[in-house]
Amino acid sequence: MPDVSAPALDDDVLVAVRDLSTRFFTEEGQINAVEGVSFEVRDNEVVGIVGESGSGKSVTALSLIDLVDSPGEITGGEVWYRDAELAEEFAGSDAVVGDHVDLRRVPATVRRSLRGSSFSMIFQDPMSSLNPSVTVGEQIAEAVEVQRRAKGNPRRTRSRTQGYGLGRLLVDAVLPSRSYTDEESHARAIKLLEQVGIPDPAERADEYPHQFSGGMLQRAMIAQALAGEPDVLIADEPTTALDVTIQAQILDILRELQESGETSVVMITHDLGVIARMCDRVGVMYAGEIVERGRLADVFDDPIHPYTQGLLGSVPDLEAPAARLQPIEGNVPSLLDREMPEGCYFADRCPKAMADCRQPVPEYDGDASEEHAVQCVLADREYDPAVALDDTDGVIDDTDSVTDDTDGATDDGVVSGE
Amino acid sequence: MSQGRFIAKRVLQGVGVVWGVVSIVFLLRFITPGSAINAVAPLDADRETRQAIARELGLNQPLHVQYGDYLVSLLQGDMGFSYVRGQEVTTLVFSKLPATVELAVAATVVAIGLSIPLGVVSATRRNQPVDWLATLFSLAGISTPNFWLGIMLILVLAVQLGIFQTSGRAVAAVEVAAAVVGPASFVKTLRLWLAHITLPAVALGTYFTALVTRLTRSGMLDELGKPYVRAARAKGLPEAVVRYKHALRNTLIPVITVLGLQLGTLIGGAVITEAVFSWPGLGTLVIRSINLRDWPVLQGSLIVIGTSFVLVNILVDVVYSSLDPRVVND
Amino acid sequence: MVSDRVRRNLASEFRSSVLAKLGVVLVLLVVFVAIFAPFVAPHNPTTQDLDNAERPPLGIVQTEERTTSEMVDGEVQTVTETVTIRPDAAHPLGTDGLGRDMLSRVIYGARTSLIVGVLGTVLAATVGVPIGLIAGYYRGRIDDGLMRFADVSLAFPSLVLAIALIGLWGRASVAVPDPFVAAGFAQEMPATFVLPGTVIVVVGVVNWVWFARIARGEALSLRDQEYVKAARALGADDGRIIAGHVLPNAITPIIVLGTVQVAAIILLESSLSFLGFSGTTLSWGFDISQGRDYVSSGQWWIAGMPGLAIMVAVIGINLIGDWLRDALDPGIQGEGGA
Amino acid sequence: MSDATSGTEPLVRVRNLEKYYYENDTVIDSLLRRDPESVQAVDGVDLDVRRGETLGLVGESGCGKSTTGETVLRLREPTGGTVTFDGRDLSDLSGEELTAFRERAQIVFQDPFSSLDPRMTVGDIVTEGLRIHDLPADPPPDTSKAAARREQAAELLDRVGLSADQIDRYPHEFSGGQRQRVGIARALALDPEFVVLDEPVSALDVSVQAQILNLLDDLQAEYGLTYLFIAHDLSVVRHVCDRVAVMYLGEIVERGTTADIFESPTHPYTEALLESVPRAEVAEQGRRVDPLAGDVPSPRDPPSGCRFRTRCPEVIPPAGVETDQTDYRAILTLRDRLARGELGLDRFRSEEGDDAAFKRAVREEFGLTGLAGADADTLEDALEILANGRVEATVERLTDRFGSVCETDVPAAHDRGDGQTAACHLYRDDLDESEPAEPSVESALGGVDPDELASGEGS
Repeated sequence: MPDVSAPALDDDVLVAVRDLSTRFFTEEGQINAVEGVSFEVRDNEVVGIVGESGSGKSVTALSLIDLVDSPGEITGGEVWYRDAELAEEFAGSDAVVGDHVDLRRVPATVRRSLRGSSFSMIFQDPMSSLNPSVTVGEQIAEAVEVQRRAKGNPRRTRSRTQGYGLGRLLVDAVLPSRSYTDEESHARAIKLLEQVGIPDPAERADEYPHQFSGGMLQRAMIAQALAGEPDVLIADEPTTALDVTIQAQILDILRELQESGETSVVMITHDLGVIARMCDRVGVMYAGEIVERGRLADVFDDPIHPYTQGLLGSVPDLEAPAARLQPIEGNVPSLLDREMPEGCYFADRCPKAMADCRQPVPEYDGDASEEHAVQCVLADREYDPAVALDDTDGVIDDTDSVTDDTDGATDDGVVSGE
Repeated sequence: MSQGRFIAKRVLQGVGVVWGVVSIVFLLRFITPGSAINAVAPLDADRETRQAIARELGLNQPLHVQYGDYLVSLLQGDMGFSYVRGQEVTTLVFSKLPATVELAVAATVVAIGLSIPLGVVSATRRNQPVDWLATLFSLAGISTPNFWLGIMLILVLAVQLGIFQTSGRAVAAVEVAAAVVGPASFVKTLRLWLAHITLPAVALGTYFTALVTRLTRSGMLDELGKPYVRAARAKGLPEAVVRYKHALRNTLIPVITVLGLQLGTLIGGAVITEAVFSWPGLGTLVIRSINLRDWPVLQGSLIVIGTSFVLVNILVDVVYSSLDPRVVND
Repeated sequence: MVSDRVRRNLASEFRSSVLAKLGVVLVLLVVFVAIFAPFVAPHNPTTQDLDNAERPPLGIVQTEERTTSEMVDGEVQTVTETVTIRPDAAHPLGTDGLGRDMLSRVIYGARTSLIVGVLGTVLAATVGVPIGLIAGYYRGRIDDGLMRFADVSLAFPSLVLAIALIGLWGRASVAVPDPFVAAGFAQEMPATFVLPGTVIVVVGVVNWVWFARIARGEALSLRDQEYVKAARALGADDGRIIAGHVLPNAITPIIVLGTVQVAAIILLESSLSFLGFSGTTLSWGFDISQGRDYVSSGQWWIAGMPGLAIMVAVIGINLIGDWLRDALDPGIQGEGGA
Repeated sequence: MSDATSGTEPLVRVRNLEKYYYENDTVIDSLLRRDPESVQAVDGVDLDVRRGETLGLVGESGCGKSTTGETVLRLREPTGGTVTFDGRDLSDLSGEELTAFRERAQIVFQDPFSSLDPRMTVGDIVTEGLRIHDLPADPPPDTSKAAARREQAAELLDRVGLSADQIDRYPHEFSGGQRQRVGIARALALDPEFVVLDEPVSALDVSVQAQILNLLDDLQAEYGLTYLFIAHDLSVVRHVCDRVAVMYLGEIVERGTTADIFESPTHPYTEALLESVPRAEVAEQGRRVDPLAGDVPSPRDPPSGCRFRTRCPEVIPPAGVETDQTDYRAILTLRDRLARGELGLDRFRSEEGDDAAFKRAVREEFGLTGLAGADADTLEDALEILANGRVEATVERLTDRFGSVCETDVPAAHDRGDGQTAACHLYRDDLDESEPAEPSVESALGGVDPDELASGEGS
């Protein structure tokens, strides 16, 4: 577990996550979806989090924007966010260091008020992330409207529902009316649609999500996320459900966004190619932990952790197809607390597992650069076959319980390709 | 397809269903033991008189001819004569229809008005007292036979407390509306109308209130778990807008559909509620026509009930298509 | 056939919901009472005891002005006296207008309702499920035709259609020998049990549509599942696919609908017998209609008790339905109705 | 990847395969005078799969590759064309013969969660084929058929990397990768020669994907299987396939050996596909990619001529048109959207409403400010006609000047050497002087200028 010293946060660090843990308390027991995760997001940078199904990458994203629903709960860690106004508001309390505020120690209403204005999020399947019976333009106008209403008084959520009583709400529930949003936010919504490259934005704004193609709808989602001019845009598998040529369009928009200088992007995906094209720094997640992180070159060119090596070895190379792939044997372990092994969770599948992999493994510094860090003993000493772990035979053992459908961990098991 | 075309399609289907209803009613007559003749002919009538009556009623012609005549007369609005009272079936049935419609509408308004807010509140305040109360009430509501509830209401409210009338229908809703002119008479007629319709409406409406409460509650819980709700919260929308403007709107779609389906249960319930409160509607007419084997009246009532069911279902489709855009602009 | 995942879901849902436990208790009670009626009922439900009529249930004392008039030497003298009628331990739920024991009648009423409910549901399912499966599996014109026919049947409210059919076909009923009495037990109980044949058939006929709709919905979605295509690739013909793959996976929602239907048919049967359309007098609805006249004179229990019995049974079955739906989550909402 | 035995008769020969779906053709629709719309999912596909070879069928979603795979096995009835398996035309087969064919050709599906019947144990799933065909015909002396099948199931499970004692477990007790192994075992049970793999690894994580790909490779070598491998992930296709066919909107646009297709692609769509794929290597960081513009058009009314023309970066301008590719495609996009009636003209009509402002607004919207010479004059006239509302006339004016061969004739499959063919007019030798214009580098906004974007209908 990375040592939690007083956070040395330099100015260009926008968000610093320290030792974040999120757990799900289900009937089958406690599931450690995210455990002791730390990473930083600097100004207009793209930070990548890569991992397979069940690694906890989506839960990390949801924890960042405080959207973990029950039975999940953020049980520990700090989320430092640089916001001069906020720091001044909570000056003097232990939640503030310089301009950075630990969001975990401020009231929940304050965290909620940051949604849309400081943090915003786009999801893997845009079709299910938009309300099917409300027009796309109206939903984007809502995002603009809530920020406009909050401008007056950011902390009090009451301001967001001024002049929008229960009566008007119920009418809205039945008739397609625009009483929550006003003309101005609709004009801005159309502007946003144009900015993300949707043709005929005025006409398309009056259409419904099911009349958009996958690529167009993801652009609309990005437009909606930009409504509040957020500092950090969290993208959870944004292009996984899209075709390659459409994916390239969306990745370009995100790249444009980051180069425009106002927004940093947290890119969460299982696709190593997308990570390579988009990210400056990357963290590799396995079984709820970041097992290796650093600059892109550190992790891709001289990975130390056997899981990272296995991951890179499993990806077929488009330009130089190898005769045979080197897969990682076995299955991802269940994250059930009572079944989690001691020490490194990858030991059972690791070809270079040693006896002292059974004790808790601290995060060592990698040698590729000062940002390169690895949670593996191999960063500290060479592999010594004499002390190899005995039961790491290569046979795929079938006894452990299935990981894909661990209900609770919200990392959806199957990544749909088509 | 535009909304107009969707409704046109539903109307065409409705016409098909009405034609089906009419045909089945026509066929029912042929699977009844002891056909219409002995309902009309005096008991000791000999063969010739029975033959004469058969000829007069046109029963001896081949089936398809009878069917043809039956349809033609139907289109002219003539559904034959009541065996018992010799009265025009059409006028008889349509004179009784308003009472049943009034009762059904009153019950539905009570049901929807109460149950949707109750369902929403119990979904948003899950496992709190209001949720437990709503769940128990709605469970009892759908498990109570409405005629028994009617009798118990009569016992408690009418016999013991003497507030309401237990039978008959003093004044029609339309008269109440007409009486609006003079304030004094309006209050009196309104009170008279309420005194009569409240008990039957509550007895009939309880099952529906309970059913819609359960539907709204489970629908709301279902919608609140969907990804678009989480995405709405992620853009900073206040909880009230997320719940009512987004989640509730999508909850109403399946609720409306089921209401359309459960319409039959409502009309069935009205029939038996009328029997308990001797409410002069179509239901009482149906029961009397069966007991007296007055076949044309029963036939006319079934046709009117079936057709009104189809009309109301088309209305439900119109509401449905304005709520769910996917149905209309594909 | 029932995979252990289904058992596991049912068990975990059962443990966590008190309503599920209540449901199981109630239904077991009603089923037990229905089967072993001859042993459980204190008296023969049909024997009349006129001088013991209208006795209140335990704990309720009934005071009544009785006016008796008699000929005293040529003139008619009317004497009004207040008579108090005490409950009698032999009749815990009191007696009806003809002095018959209410508790025994309620117990035997359970037998009628359950049999009509279950047989009616089974009949509706055997008619509706195959039609729905075929309509959903083959789609196109077959589906169109069958579903328009279903719409037509829906257009007739089941109660109205039922009373029309019963009115036309008559109230034939079948006297079924009571196995226990025939085997020599509880000789004082009625030897045969009257089964309302027409009602069961009619109730089944009017409710087939709900099963057809559910089966069609399932078949429509299951038909495109990849394991169905795989079976076709293995050479399986439509019959084997529908029976071997579509039906087993459609069973769960059909069973949940089944519980809803049993509850709905019990309500329907009691309505029919209340209106006098049932082939048997040993029925809750019939007792309620008998007790109706006594309500105005405050004797509520004659109509009250059978009504409570109906509620207990139907609440229990609905709770079981909820438990199955929550555990197996078949996603059907609000289908089925009286 | 075994080397394909070329020259012999291909195991599977598909000629001019078509599969159309008809929508809204119920009785009610015919009453409403709505002619059934046909969706041409597969429109004239030719394929050859040689014995022991792996033929890749690649394309984006909606291109009809899965429909092709299923229609080849007659899991769907083809609307036209022929499928010949080992010399026999499948459309002649019916009843017994068709069932017999099933033993020789099988399929493995994509989604681990819907390809196995949740109600059946793994053992029953694997042996269902044997039960249908009443195999093994002559079980060993003292064992019943059922026991023999159970034994065979155990062997198959072992062969695909699962342990035999899981035979009585249910699918939900297995991970995604393990379920795909059961699907493969089921396909092998009848000892087929030809297996259609419909996106077998797309739903799996990378590490599990590698395990399955290795398994498929071993099985092909051991049983001499012939694969039709359907996928959208190009790096997987490169690793697995001997030859590849690239599909776009129901048609095959290019085919050839894997090396030719990946190293020297000839069809503009294949080039764009290969360029868009993000490589899992450091060199990928910041690589400038100009993605294809617009969306895949809806198969309900595909573009005329070459279906790729609405997104193609190398549309062939007619003789005498000098504008560069960007402006040229902007003109075509303007013309297409006018022809489809998708362009709302009133937003170009400003308050003072004079035609000059209208024309300027249209030019800005489509980025057509930099034209010169005859092209500029034609555009000027066309906009003039448009200004006074005659849309058809504008479309005609633009078409007869700028109409491209790509929109008039359907491209034939031109042979590019040793079996590589590309359905593209660039390779027609009868087009004399039209040099394929150099594709210009798209603008920084990732080639997404609103003006040159053809808005396909929501697919």
